[in-house]
Amino acid sequence: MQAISVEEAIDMIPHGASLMIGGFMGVGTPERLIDELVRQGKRNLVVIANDAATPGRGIGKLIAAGLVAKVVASHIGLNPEAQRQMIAGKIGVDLVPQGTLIERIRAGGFGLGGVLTATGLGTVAEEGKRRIEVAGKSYLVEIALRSEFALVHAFLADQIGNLSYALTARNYNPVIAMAADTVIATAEHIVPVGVIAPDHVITPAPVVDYLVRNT
Amino acid sequence: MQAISVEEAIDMIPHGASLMIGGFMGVGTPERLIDELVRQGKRNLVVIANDAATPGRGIGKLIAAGLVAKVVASHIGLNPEAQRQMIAGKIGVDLVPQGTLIERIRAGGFGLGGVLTATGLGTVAEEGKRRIEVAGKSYLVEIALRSEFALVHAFLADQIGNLSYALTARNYNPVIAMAADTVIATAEHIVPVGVIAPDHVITPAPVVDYLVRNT
Amino acid sequence: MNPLDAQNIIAKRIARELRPGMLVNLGIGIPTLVANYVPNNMGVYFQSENGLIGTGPVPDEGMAHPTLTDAGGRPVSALPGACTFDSAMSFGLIRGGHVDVTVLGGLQVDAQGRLANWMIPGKTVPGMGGAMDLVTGAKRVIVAMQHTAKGKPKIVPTCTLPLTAAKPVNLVVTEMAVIEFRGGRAILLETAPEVSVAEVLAATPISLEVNDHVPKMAL
Amino acid sequence: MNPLDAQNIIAKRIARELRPGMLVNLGIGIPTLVANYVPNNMGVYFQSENGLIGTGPVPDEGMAHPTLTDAGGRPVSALPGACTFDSAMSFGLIRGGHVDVTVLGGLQVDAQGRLANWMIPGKTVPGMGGAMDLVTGAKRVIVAMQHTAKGKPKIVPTCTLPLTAAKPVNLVVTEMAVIEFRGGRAILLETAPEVSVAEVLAATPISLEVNDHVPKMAL
Repeated sequence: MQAISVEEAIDMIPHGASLMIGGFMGVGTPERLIDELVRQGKRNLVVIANDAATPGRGIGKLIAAGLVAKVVASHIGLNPEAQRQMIAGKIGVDLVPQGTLIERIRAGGFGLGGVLTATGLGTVAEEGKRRIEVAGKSYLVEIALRSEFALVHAFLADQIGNLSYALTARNYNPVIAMAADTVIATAEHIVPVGVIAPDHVITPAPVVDYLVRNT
Repeated sequence: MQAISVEEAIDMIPHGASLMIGGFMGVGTPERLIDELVRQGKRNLVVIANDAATPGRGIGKLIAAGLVAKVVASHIGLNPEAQRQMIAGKIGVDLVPQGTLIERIRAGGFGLGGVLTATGLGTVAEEGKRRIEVAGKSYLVEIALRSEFALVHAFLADQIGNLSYALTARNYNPVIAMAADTVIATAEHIVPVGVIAPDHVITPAPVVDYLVRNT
Repeated sequence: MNPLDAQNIIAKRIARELRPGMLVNLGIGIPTLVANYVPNNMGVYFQSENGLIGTGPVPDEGMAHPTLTDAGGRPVSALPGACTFDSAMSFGLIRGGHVDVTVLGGLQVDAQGRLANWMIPGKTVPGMGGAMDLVTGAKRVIVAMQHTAKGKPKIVPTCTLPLTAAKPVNLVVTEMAVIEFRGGRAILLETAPEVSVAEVLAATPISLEVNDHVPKMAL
Repeated sequence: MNPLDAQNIIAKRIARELRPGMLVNLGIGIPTLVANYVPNNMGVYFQSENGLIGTGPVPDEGMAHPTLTDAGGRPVSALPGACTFDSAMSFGLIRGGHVDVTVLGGLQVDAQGRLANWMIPGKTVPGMGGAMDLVTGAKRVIVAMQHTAKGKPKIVPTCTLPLTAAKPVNLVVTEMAVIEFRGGRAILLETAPEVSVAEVLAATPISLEVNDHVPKMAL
């Protein structure tokens, strides 16, 4: 793990990069990284996240700034700007059932090629996918999803990068932290090593590449 | 969740039942449930667990008592009695790579039909399994595993059945707690509701069917 | 009937389906109202799919924390014995059959009990969120919806809107009736207090089985 | 050379492959010795597959807790910054490529670098444990084994024992040599201080690429 500034963190991300971003309706999203993406004007981003949040919050800021080329999410219904851009053809949207999305990301992080799920069978979510029978039941083959970067927000980080999360701000964060080539984390509080008990560490330090310094 | 005695808990389990049992080399195994299985002489058990522990410890006691018809595990190498019974044809043994075993159990508990893994490709672990190509790579289709009962050992249980685990005694316990029709838990300490912080609950109360009273 | 009354009849009737110890997931809209009719001390667990079991009331002013919200991002509190978890676990609970009952809103339900509730093509594309997972994975699926929309039936021979799942739901509760779907059959279980069987049949253009005696909803 | 010396040469040489920040998984046998040659303050993370990163030394008498052990069930302690997790996460780290280096014992390695290390048919059937996952999933796989067993080579044209994975290992370190497997080729990188290239070739019945200059192992 390397400690860096928020400017250095975002400077690493090229235009067109794929980013998994933590958060659920903006709760648990690394807002400092989002704000810096907007400030540096990183364009054509592919964003993989639960949702498009709301205008002015989390991923909503990236969409409002016109920086997003494509969103892979389970819903964008509470962000009218995202819907407008989609209808105008400015932004591509892949809608994925929420449970399928998180399992595809987990598969990417856990070295699985994919998972077999009944969710989406017989619906538009089945389009373009293989069906497989296991023990007499049908499943869709849902393939693993990875990204170049994961932008993670923790509640506590210790000084070597162990992370823990608070309440419903956990959501996608620990899962995406496993599924990207480069993991960049911010934290509400950076604490000395040992402050987070071993049983309470959710993301182990060795998977975190960069921890953004607090100011 | 229902609070019951250890005798009542084991009395529910019929001869021939399939049991997932927590523990890793006996660490984190619900020894009181094991001892009661032996005392009540429940026979022809199918045991799904990481390993066969050692003689005199955990699953080793069930094997020594001749109660096990079949073991699904990743290794039995440190239990000579298990190996003897296997060679004598008294006990069936399905050996499964450890990462595949835990993912198959997780799939069973998380409603997945199975997972795609590269582990075992081109080895004896591939025998009888389907191969599938995803994005130009080969994977084995490893199917979900469930059981009739999960025997779980926690460090803390609260009075409604929320569970947390200690250190390396966690291992298979939270995963099997999701993958069985009936979940029976023991705990080192039973504490009032609220003592385990929401972020530290690993197994949510609603998945625990029975919590064994401490004496 | 005014829509608010209708919604509360539906919510109240569905609340009677819940039992102590059950893990329940409520969708947005009418389903959210169900919690109002479940006593706090009854021992029903409510799951919020953003990663919480044990949602408590909206906190007093100045007492909320930004890390504890409902699935819409609004501040909530947590009851004693609450627990939190990541999204993989949240959907493991849903897809693995650990959720005993889910209550979801509906746009249409077809003669086999198949639900459409996530998309009106050409109008809104909010995304399916967790709806497909809930219908596919929960042990029992209850649809909470008004019987008709602008005078047109919502229980229809074939859904014209995209399906949420191929798997049928178990129960549809409207302000007029309780209808069970079982083995491809649609059975009229109950009618609302002021509603006759004939009125339900007139508003429900599918083949509905009707017993000799159809009880009134107990509310 | 006596076996203990051989094992320590192997372990010492492998320790030089580790860098600060790496997540490392050591198998049983010779691999365990590698940790002896890695300074505590170097910042290498050791994973124990029973669910621990940050294994510390064996605790003093009376200070062990039954819930903190190594993968063999023996008491250990935890270093500051240690973390614990369930078996799904433990193997997620292994299979997802988060383990930078795994060091495993070997029974045989073939000309393509494929390892057999889990079973001697008709003799022991301990089970593969985590070996198949480690070889398949870790970013880099190093085999730590003696060059020969009872005078017979362990690096062989074709394994007679069941393979651990079809995927080749990256490096084999013995008390005689360091051999890299890359793109189907086997390359002699180094020899032990007292060992000649000719001696290695004589004990290694596969096609081994030899550069003009083969350095000695730095130990």
